[in-house]
Amino acid sequence: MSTIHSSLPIWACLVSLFAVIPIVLSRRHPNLRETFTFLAGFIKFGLVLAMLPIVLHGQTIEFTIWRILPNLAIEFRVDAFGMLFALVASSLWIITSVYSVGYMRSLKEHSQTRFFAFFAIALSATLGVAFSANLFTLYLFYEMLSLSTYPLVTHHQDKEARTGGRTYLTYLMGTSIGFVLPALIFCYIRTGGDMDFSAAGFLSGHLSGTEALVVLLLFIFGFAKSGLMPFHSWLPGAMVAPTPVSALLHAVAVVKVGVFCIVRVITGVFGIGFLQELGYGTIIAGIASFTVIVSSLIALTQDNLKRRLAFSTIGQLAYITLGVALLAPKGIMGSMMHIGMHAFGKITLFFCAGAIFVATGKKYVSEMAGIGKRMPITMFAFFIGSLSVIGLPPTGGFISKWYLVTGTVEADQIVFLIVFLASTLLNAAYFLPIVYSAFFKLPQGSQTPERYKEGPWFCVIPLGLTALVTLILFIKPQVFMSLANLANLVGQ
Amino acid sequence: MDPLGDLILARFNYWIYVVLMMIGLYAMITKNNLIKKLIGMSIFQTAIILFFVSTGVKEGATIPIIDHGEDHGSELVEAPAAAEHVPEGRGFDHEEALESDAFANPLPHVLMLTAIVVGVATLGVGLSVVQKVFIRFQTLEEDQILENIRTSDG
Amino acid sequence: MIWPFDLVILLLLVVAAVIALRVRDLLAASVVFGTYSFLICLLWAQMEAVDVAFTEAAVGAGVSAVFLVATVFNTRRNSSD
Amino acid sequence: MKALSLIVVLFTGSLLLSVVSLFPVWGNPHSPANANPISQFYINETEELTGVPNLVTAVLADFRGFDTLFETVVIFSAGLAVFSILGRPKRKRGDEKPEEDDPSENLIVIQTCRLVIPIMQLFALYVIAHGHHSPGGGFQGGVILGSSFILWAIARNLPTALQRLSSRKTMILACAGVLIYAGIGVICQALGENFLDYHILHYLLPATDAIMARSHAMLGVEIGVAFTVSSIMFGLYAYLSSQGREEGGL
Amino acid sequence: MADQAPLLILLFPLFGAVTISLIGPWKKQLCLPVAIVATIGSLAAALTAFCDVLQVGQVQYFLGGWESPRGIGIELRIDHVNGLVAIVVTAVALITAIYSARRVDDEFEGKVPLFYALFLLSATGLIGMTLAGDAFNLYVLLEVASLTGYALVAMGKERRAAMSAFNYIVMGTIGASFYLLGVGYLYLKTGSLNMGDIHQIIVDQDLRGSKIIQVAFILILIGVWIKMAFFPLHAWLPNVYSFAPSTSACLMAPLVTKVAVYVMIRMMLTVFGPETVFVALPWSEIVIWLAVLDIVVASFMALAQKNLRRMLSYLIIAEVGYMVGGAWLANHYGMVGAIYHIISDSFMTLCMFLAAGILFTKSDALTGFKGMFVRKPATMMAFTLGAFSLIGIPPTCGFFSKFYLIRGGIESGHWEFVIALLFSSLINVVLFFRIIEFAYFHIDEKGSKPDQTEAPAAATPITQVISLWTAAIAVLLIGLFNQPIVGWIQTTLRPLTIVGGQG
Repeated sequence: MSTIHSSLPIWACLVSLFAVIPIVLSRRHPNLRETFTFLAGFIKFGLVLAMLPIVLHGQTIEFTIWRILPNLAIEFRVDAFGMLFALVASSLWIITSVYSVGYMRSLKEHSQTRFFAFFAIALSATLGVAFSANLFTLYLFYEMLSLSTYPLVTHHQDKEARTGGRTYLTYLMGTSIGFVLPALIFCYIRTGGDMDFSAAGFLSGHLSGTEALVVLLLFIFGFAKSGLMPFHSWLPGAMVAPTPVSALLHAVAVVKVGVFCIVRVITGVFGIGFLQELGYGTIIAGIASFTVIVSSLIALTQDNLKRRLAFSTIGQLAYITLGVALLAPKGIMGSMMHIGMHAFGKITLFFCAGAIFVATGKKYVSEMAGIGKRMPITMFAFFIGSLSVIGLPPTGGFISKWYLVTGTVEADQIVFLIVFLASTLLNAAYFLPIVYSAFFKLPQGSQTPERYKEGPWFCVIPLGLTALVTLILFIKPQVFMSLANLANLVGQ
Repeated sequence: MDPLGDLILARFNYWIYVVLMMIGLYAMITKNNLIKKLIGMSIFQTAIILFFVSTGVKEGATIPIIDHGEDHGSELVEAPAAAEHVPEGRGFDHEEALESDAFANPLPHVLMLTAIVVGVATLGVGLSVVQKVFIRFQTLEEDQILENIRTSDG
Repeated sequence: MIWPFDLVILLLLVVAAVIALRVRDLLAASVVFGTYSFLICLLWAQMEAVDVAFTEAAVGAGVSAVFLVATVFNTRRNSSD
Repeated sequence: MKALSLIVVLFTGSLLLSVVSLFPVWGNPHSPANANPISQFYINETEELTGVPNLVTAVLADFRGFDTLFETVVIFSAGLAVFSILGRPKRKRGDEKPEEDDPSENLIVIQTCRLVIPIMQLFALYVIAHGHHSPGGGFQGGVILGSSFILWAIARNLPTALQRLSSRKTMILACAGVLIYAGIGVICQALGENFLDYHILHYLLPATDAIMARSHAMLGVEIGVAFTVSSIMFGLYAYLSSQGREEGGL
Repeated sequence: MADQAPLLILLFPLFGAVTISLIGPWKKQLCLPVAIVATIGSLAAALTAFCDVLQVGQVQYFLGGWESPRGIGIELRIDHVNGLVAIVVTAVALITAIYSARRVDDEFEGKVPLFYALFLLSATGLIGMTLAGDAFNLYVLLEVASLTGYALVAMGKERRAAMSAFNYIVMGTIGASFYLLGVGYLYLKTGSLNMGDIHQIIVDQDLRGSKIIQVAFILILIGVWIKMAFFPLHAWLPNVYSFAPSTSACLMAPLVTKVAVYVMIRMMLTVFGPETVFVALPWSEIVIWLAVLDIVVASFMALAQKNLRRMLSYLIIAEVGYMVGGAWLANHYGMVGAIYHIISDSFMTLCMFLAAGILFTKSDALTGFKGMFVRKPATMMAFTLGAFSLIGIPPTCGFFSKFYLIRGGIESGHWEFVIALLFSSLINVVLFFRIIEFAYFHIDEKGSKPDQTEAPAAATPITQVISLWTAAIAVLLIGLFNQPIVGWIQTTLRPLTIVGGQG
């Protein structure tokens, strides 16, 4: 397959970074400021779309920014998988910013300028991760993302936010410096600087068995954004953030970046073949499935809606890791698609949670009986989102889950098939009751259903949109599927 | 000469220099009075100077000033003679003495001139700081000063 | 013949150093330090290091001692050790 | 604490003593230090190259002139250091009048000083000037010169001496010394040679060849050194004896 | 004039100092311009000299033209490494001079000319230490730097400044004397003072095994370790840097320890030679363990501090551990990392101390950081950048020095060193995010409006902002351009047979 050299990716990455300047400058005029945000968002999305056809033709776009170390450069390469992720992230950014405008304004949040500025920075970091061509570049943007999301997580700047922020940084920085950095340098020494992701895996043949195992574990746990247990508890901790941020964290940027990195590590750093001959796939799969089950069980016990969503996210992320760890084409395809599918499903759910909070100020599941009468659109969207996360038709979640399951069969590891099915049941168990009680129960105390009152339109439109997309993705998953397919073909 | 004598007497300067240095160092570390510390410092430095100068000494050589009284040649004749004075068993070989054996090695002297001046400069600065400390704390005893600081800073 | 002289001075040096550090009267200490410098200056004169001896006589035995005395006058004369 | 430091000291001492037995015997003319071509060179060639019989002066002011320059700078910075540490706002001009009839003043002492000081200063100048041929040079002479003022300050009182050589004059003289020394070096540079390469100076000095140029230049730098050393020595005394008040004194 | 450049690096500040002390008492307002001109000239000369080095490899400047026989005169010797270090020293001096503009008046009222003179002389000494090619000349310059340093510290208004200055004098003199003694032992055995010459003699006469040489090496090491405050000889440093006037601290804290480290490396490489240090002597294990100990202990101490500058001082000690450890790894990349860290750490420390000076004029208790992002955003951003560099976040220079050091550690199999490095960077994360939290939170208590977040810097003199940001940007650039820098360092290191993997 051929490669094209073009500066498109770097622009796609930087546009939101540059957007920071006008955003800060226009801090006194909120409308103007938001306009800049949307402008940047659309330009970004446009640039990504512009690259889509090229990638679909099986070509990759490369661009070298800076030769930073001996035969190692900060370098961008847009391949199918990166494209998939970039597509999800950049499209969801627009929707999220629409949503956050409504959310922040209706709650009269303070220092919104800072919020939007760092939001933009976080996005460019995300695209940087998506497009990075080698492990070093990946690490660079990974750190950038951790740091730029810190002010978002601690946006409220109160005690709760501080503790949340502490856990957030302790986990993310701690793991990335403590685990990833040494592994990175070790790889650099062993390969003499060649760190470009390749289907064969640039580490294959450079490491002995035990070394490979150590490095692999360092990476898997080092990219703690993926929320693998036992390095998951930053995610519930980060729940103190305003809902748009949680949406961004869970659906768009952070956690997805984590799993993205892990998929990269498995497919690009070690390479399927290398891992297969080492036979370490099952180890990771074991860790992942443990996470899946435990997190789902915890989610059952959570009353705070956002925390419940958080734990469900942890489980879903573990799906993705698990799927890749199967080292079977179908499974990998499933994982890649699941990044996209889950993104839309989960962001819908978060938007709904936020909308409920904005409209009613309710945070806890137990309070939400009968709320469906009050805000039907929101709750219907919630229903769709939960279907997608559970993995039932007619939603996109079903497709990716299907591939994951077939992956287990392909790798004939029935154990993990059971894991998937069990967790599906659990998902249903902690989502559907919410929907049921929302529509078919009366709020405690009052006999009459509350009267119709939706959240602000700025909130409702986005969640409707994402819910719609989730449905569409069931009928037309072609884009994701073909991208994942491409990425997979390269993998073979 | 017996080995002990060879070890002690033949290198007596070096022994003494080590002793002086230990005295000075010990004083610098343990003395409680700041001025005493500085005196110890000076002794420490002079010990090192002693060491340097000792490296430049030549048995039976004269001061490193070329005398104009007689012409240079006579020095040449005299120099070996000077070197002959060396008592037996002084422990170094008597190959033909060079002309330069007539004069002490000037280089260590030069270096030590510098070292002495540096020493007095350091002493001066040290003493001025001591006076500053006295102005601030009204004492020169280290333990009292530290006590004072501890009490004032809580 | 020169050897005894040499040894004597060296031993005296040690004695002088110890005294300078032992006496509790700082003024006395300064003076003894001057003596010490003068002894070492003799030693150097004997080692054919005339310039060094000269400098030591002027700087060590002279100025340093004066500086010490000046400081002692401006501070305390007695020391705890 | 004491025990620990004793251990440290003893350790150092034993470290140093451990190799004493390996030292060349004291006074061995063929020890590496003495037999090294460099010291041989100094002894054998100096006079031909510089025309200065006092090897120490020659090496000090010419071969290792750079050391000596910074040695002067050390003195200079020591002076600056003491002024900056002890210096405090001066009192008004009027107060600096010397109390002529100070009962504490002893006539005999004063008269003796009147006698001695000129001789000291004369001797100091001799030491500086004759450093080429006899022991001595800028430092020794400078110190003596400075101590002559110190003597005056001790005999009378500080303000009287400060009238002769105020702290500001001290500063100027010290700077002048460094400037003379470094200036000679810079002149050599200006004439196209390396810093402190005196021989080139015979273009400037009338009736001298390269060798004599070196000799004269050395005299020049010695004088520079003397300036700095003498003034700073007195300045140090002035500040140390009065805690920077520049009055009263011992 | 280019061939005179090596000397001019020294002469500019020297003459600047003399000029200032001449005209200072009469024209106070001329002091700063003179100081800045002198440092600029020095920097220019350093750059010129470095360009020469790039062409010819190594520049030697023979004072008084005494070129042969070798070691008869004094020589300045510039290779790629100390060319870079000289540039760093002059640059730091320049930045600090700019920073000092609006500060000196209240920090040293009545003594401004003296301060600038001492400042320049101190710079002269430090530059000379990096350039000197003669062991004894290095001692003299070391004393110049030390004496001026004592004064710069003792000028502090803090009550305890005087006492810490006194301890500094005692420790500093012990260190310098030990160095001198080591030089004396070298002279006793080799009869020469010229660094290159000594090395030649050691190699020719095969004195590597000689106990006298080993003792000389130990003495010199102890001397420079005291000067660089290497564990366990570090006790003097924290007091000195936390009680010194901020302007003095800004000059000394970045430079003194680093220059001492460079002197150690110079001694290891060009005087004793790696074949002596790493092959003939069995100490590298011990030294590396000392370095590990240093890093760990210093990091913990830093964690315990409540004042900013004190905390930074302990960080400096930890960084010294990095460099010593890296240099002793007996590995090419370890050495590269150590030298590169000299450069990067100078600017990091400078950045931090400048920020500390701007943020706090009186007490620098960490609690004073509350809401600092609102009050001085520009300064805090620069501070954060420096903090990131100390933590080691790409692409700041701190990351790359860690990168090379860790690489050296892994290649030479010294995992304890690698772990210590990572540990200390984790500690730094804690340290600095604790501060950043302080500075970032505690806004809501005051119920501040959103737009207050972008309040302008509260009356920080422009000169200080400029100097601070120059340092901060330097931190970034050194990181981005680490390739050429490391390349230059390697051109000097390659010919030397440092045991581990050749770059």
